Amino acid sequence: MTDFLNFLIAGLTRGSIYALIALGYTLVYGVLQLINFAHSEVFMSGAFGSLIIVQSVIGRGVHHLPWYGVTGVLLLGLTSGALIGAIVAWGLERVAYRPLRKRGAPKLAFLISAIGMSFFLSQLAGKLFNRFSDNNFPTYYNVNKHLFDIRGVHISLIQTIMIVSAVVMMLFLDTLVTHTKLGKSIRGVAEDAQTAALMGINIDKTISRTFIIGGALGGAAGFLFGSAFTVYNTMGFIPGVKAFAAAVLGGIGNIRGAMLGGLLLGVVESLVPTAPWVGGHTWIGTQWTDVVAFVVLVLVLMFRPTGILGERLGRAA
Amino acid sequence: MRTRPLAKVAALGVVGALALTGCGSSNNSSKGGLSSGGGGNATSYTIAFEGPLSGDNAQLGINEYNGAQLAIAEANKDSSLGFKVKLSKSDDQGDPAKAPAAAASIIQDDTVMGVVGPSFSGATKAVAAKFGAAGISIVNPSASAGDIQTLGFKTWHRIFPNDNAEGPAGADWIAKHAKKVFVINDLSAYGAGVSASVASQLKKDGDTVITQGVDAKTTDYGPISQQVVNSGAKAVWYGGYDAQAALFAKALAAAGFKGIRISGNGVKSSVFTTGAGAAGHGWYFTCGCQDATVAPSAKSFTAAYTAMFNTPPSTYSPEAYDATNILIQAIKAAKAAGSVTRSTVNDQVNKTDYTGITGQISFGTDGDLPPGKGTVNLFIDQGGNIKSLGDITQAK
Amino acid sequence: MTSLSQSPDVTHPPTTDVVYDVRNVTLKFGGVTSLSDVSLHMNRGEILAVIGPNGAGKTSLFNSLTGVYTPQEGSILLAARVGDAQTPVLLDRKFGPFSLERRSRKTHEINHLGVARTFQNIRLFPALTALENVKVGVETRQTSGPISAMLGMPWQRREERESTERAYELLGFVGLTHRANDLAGSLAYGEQRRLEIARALGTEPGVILLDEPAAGTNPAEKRDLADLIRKINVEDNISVLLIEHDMKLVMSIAHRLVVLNFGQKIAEGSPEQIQKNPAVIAAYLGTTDDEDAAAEGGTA
Amino acid sequence: MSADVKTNLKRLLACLGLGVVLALMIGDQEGNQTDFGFAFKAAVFHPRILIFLGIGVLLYLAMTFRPRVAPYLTRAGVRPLAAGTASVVASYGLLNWSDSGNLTNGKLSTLAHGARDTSGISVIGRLFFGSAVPGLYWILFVLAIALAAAAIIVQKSALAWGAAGLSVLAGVWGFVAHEMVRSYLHSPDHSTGAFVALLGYATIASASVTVARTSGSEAATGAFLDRIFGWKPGFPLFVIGTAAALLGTFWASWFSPTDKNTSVFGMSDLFHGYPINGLTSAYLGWLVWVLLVASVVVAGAATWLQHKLLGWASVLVGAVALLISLLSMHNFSRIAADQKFDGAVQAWQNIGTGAWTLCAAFTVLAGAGWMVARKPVDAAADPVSPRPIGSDSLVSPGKSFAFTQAMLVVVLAGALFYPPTATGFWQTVLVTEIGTYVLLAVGLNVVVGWAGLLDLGFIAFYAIGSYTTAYLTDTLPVKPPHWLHLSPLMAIPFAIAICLVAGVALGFPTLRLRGDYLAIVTLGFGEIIRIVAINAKSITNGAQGAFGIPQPVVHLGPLHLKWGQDPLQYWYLLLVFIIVVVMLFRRLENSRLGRAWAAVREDEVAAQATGVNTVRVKLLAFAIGASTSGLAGVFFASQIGYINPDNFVLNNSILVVAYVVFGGMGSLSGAIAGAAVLTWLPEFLKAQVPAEDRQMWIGAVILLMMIFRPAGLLPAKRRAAELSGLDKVYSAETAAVPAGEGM
Repeated sequence: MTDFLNFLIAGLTRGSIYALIALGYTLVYGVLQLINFAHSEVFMSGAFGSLIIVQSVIGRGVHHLPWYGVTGVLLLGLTSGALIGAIVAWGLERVAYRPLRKRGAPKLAFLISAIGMSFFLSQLAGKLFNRFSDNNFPTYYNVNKHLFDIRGVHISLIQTIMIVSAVVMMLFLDTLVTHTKLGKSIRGVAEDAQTAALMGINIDKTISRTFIIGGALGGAAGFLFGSAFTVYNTMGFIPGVKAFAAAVLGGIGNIRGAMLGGLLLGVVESLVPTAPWVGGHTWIGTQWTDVVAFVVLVLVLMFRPTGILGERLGRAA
Repeated sequence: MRTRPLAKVAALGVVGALALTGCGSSNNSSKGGLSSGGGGNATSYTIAFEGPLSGDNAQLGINEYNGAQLAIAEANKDSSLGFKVKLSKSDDQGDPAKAPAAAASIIQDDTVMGVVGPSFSGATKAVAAKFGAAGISIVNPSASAGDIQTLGFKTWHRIFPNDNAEGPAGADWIAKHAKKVFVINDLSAYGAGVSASVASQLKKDGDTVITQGVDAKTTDYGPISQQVVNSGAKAVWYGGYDAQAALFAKALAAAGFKGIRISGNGVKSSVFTTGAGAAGHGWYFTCGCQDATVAPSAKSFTAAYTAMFNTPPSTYSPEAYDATNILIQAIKAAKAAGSVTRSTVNDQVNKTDYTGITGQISFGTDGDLPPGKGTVNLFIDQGGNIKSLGDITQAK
Repeated sequence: MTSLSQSPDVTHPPTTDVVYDVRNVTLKFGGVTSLSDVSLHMNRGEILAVIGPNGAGKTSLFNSLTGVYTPQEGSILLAARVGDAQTPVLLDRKFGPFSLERRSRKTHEINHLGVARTFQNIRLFPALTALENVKVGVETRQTSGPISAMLGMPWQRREERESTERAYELLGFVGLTHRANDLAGSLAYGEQRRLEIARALGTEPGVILLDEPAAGTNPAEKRDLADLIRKINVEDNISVLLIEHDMKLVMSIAHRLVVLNFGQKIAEGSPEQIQKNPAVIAAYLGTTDDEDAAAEGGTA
Repeated sequence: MSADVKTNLKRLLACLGLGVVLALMIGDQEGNQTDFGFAFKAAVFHPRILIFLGIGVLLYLAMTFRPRVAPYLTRAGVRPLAAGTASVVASYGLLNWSDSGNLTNGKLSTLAHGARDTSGISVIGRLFFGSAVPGLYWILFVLAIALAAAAIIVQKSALAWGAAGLSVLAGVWGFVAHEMVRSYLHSPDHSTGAFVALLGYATIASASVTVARTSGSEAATGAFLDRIFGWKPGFPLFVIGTAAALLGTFWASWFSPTDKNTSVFGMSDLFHGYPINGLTSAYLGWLVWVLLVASVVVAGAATWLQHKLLGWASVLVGAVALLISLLSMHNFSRIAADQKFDGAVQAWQNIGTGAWTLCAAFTVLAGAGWMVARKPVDAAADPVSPRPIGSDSLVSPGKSFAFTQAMLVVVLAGALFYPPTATGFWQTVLVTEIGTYVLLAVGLNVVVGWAGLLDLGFIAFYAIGSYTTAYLTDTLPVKPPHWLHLSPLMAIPFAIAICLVAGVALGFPTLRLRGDYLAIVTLGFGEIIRIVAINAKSITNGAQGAFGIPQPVVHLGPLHLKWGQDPLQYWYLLLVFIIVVVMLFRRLENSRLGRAWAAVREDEVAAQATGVNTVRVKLLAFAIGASTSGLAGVFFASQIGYINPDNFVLNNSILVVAYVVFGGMGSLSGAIAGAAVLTWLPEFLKAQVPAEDRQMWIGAVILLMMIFRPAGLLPAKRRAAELSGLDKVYSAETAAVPAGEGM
């Protein structure tokens, strides 16, 4: 049981990152019915942006901050990551999506322009930043400090931070979409862009703002990811693919579905290959992690072709 | 009797063509002319580097290219050499499918006398036969697969102990300290290869071995670390490269693993020590190379490298430096023996007996270090510095 | 163990002159009932019109008849062409005595049984030419496979030629020969309607389902359309099931009418009978004759 | 008015932003570990940023004043002028002018720097390279285009004639100067710079002549081309072929570029006294001239008179001339190889550009005849015959059709006879990168372009094909039964069959999923295959891969072919594969299945209602696409001899999709062009930008392409009609999933 809980927590940590990124995919899919392939680069930009901003504000030499310092770093990191992510996502929409929308390009053209943008951004970041061999957040605080340690079940500081901030941001987004005017227009565009336009909703603005919101979440996720692990120019690719899978798993276009899909995928990746309940590290083996993840995805889609919670932004659950 | 124009011209040969260019510029002023590169007495030869200079593994290629650049720069400062050396680079992205094109661009350049690289075993297997057909000597600084020497490549050489030598040595050492070992590899050709030889030797030594793989693109090593802790293993071996190992080290520390942590040559670098920070302290590394803090030549190498590239030498930089120097020495020897062609250079490389910063190097008939040559040393990350513990068979 | 039963769940007496025999069909979407206990039959050779106000379930009925939707209850039997045995549209996967799951025959299977249809909002293949649109229909009855196509086998060439000839015939039949090589998307609205009918005819149907064929056409085009429907019915001996809002058109060509309201059948009979039926007048004729039927059907 | 100011301000800011991005993109690898922000400082605070901001401002001005310039832009001559300018700039700035290993790079600036002081080169050449006026060639170029532009603006024919003269002068001078360097350096030279510059200048000259002859009228380049190619079908090919033939015989070298640049005139002397056979001896002596004159005359007569029989005669003469040429070339090059002449070890080596150019010319001349011979009777007389609406020929088979045919012939001649004149590097790239991916893109085009299914795991079938080959050639740990020991080419049917099965196996459970769901599932499938290849060590040898896959051999009666290390051999094998696949697929596209694919892609519900079995049709698309990929896999495995799971990463799957869309979805020529351009580009960029930056530039190119030409490089005519993409309203039938559909 202890093992099980420990793996579960590890899975939830991983899953909350997936969920945060998946939200960006889902939001954009909701309004445009397109996979935003460059979203992983928004995530990466958030990580680099927050790394540079936090370091230049706080400096590299500082270690072991007191609790209020930690809070400060967190807030600064999250906001700067979100800010950079939002800016990049906004630019992305302006450059890689809007011109195509205006030309009525086929759906795949969007995918490819996003892929082009993704190559471009990740390699530009590589050119500009990847020579920082030390692309890690300085140890402002011991991220791995065990916050709780109950009979062998332990939750570290960074796990707490990741799960809590992910949940908070998801709740925030859910409220935003269901209860605000902006949320209403997003849902309106998602349901039927033409009707929404007739109702006086500015489609361009709504799409732009959707990107900004998704970008902010992705950027914040970038900071969390970067401070937990590391920062590099292609860091977005794998989490991006997984988050895309998570969004589909939960029902793409569905906000709660993205949250559910992300967490579920993280937990599956952590639990199934390691299988703590059979006490065996040799059950499936971690080398099959990705296979397990994709097989679960295929199985779910075979029985629920539109994901666990179904499609449609705003029609959650 | 009529002359036979074809035979006449044929007699000129390739060397003649080179000489023609040389002649053309001999009456030129010093300010330029087409053949200034090769004009006058200062003949110039090219050594080519093939490795990943872009893509996911570019850092490794850049480490090696820098090492080679340093060797070239030092050689060109040495006026006693009697010729100049140029370094050309060819990017194969570490991808066997892209290697043939990279190799072709090297082969078609007549001035290339030897190749440093390819960095990866896969790329090496894809192109070594091509280089062999062209007669160009290959000196391999980092392709460590244990089977390359058996594949019959004519001009291939390797300057460090391969996975089959390094792995078992590490395994024997681990077996002295732990009876249950967790062996993790990164599913790359290198990581999987060296881990497999570690695991099989451990089993021979009577240890319980748990093998798992974690894709090299993973960043979250939480679950696998948890698994290591849960398994009750007393030691963990990681087969893979430095950046991932640093992430793993951090996750392992977070999960509270207290046993022995050890890895191979791919991890022994500043990328690991800075990336892992405190979590990396106490990690062991096996490496078929000398201790850079003891050998004086290695010390000056580190200093020169840092000065030139503004970053300390990293994984495989010293090996590339040595490989380049071996080729330069071979060209020198070939020149002394009469003619510098691809085949004479290769002959000289075969005869190499060279003491470099990674050790004393000579080649067996299969191109690998002769059996018994090349000691595997044990290193440790001591407070962020990599320190040698000496020959692994003697180490505690 | 699991088997697809070929027999209907409710046994019917064989009726040879009936094309569609629909019994007690109920179709629900989540909580919304789209069709409720609808029964109707369609005789061979007749023009049967289904009318009803918006949201009455007309298109849902069409979609149930063609296998797009699977009604939860009831049965649908089909014998589209002359001499066909009655075939159930709805199948139940049975496990012993238990009915596990109900599914409809696939749309294309039903089409192969001799049912062709058009759509309320025209659904052509806009990037194919008019000719190719019809050929797609014609060719669903052909047999040559991809390999013979790649190798250009003689029988494949013959089939290709036949489909072209047949498609030209059909285009001539609906009066579109001159637009044969124009992209379907570039045709005028009325032309697109006719092309859709030609495409449907290409599949050699015994019954054709027309979903509001007159929507958005002008009076002259309506007249042509009425002629065309009659021609299909008489010359080709094809039964026609028609959804239409234009009462004048319906009354002038339909042999019989079925009236739906709120998913229920409220009346059935000849045009004269329907016009006099008080329930119909109350529910439908008195209210509206709205052309805009966008909300009808599936989204209800 | 304020809104206007706001738009302008926005535009200016965007342009300046673009300038900053350019500044970040161009330059050294920046960034330093200890000093954060170094990268930005180096890129942004350095004075050079002013240049990039200046570019931004220029762009802003261009956009703002576009309406005023626009009327001039439609004038006659503008487009060819732009095209010519672009090619000259590319030639001067990017292309190689020499392959000499003694130069740090072969670009014009480097060459000119050395050549202008080299006394061994005649003063005429040195002048061009700038011995008197540094950078003279740039000055000439700027003058020429300035004159041409002025002529277009003020419509003075004198200026136009001046521009034409100047560009002819600059082009020819450059060409001659390059020839001088080439003969001086005496090293193998495969550079294309001088030739491209000549072509560019020719285009500028023709633009100027057009200006001089017309007065300000609107130009419609497309119509103009149609008129030229439709006037007398095949005639332009005759002109091209004749020019190539003259170039090949009178200018280019025929033999042994290193040691003796022998033109065709010297060949007879060179081989005198050697055991060349009678045909070759006749060929080198006089036959070549006879063949040349005969094929030119017959083709000219056929195309001028549009005589069908003459057309067939021209095909025959061209083919015979080609055959004789190839036989003779083989003979004399084998003799030379026997003599170890210039390092040659086998036949076909050391043959110069001239002989190959002549071969290409014969092909083009035969093609001209073929166009005449196969000209449709008279389309107008037969109104009932359907016109094929293939990907490339929507419009009537008149003018554009002639253009397409002519292009086809030229491309074929180029594909056959250009590669032997290229460097070993480019030959290898052509085989390992371009050709292989062209085959993959053609296969994926079936799935993505025709059936409209997004497949992000296409590379999995490539892997399956490769591993099947490895298995059947006994290079995997798991051994095939003895009787199944095959040579690689024999593995093709097996690989195709297995990929068909795999395609169906992937498709069957997943095809009920729509677009993006299918995308992620196929992506997952691709990853699963790769991971299985890594982890199933006892079957696939894991990450170490399979080594020693033998090279293809063919033993067919008296025919014994064995492939070795030479990339050219593989190129011709691959070319056969590509041509066969393309021909089969072209038929398929216009067949019943091709139309069914289009129907499913356009409107699945309507297709079902029309009786199309959509599942079967989609499965066929998957299976056919997969088997093409499997074929590519067989080729790849036996060509490279070594495979490991690294070859089959997700990124490659994504790239193939990008190739197809970049080229133009649903268009065979588009898929080929897209794959060719995007696999050529990174290799070309090797010489232009730092290796690390290549992918960034490719990303930018893809992005720009999609922004400005979303339908792709050579869009399918069928697809072009769908450009209303997003506005398509999905009706209730697709959107709503009824309660009973949950399964």
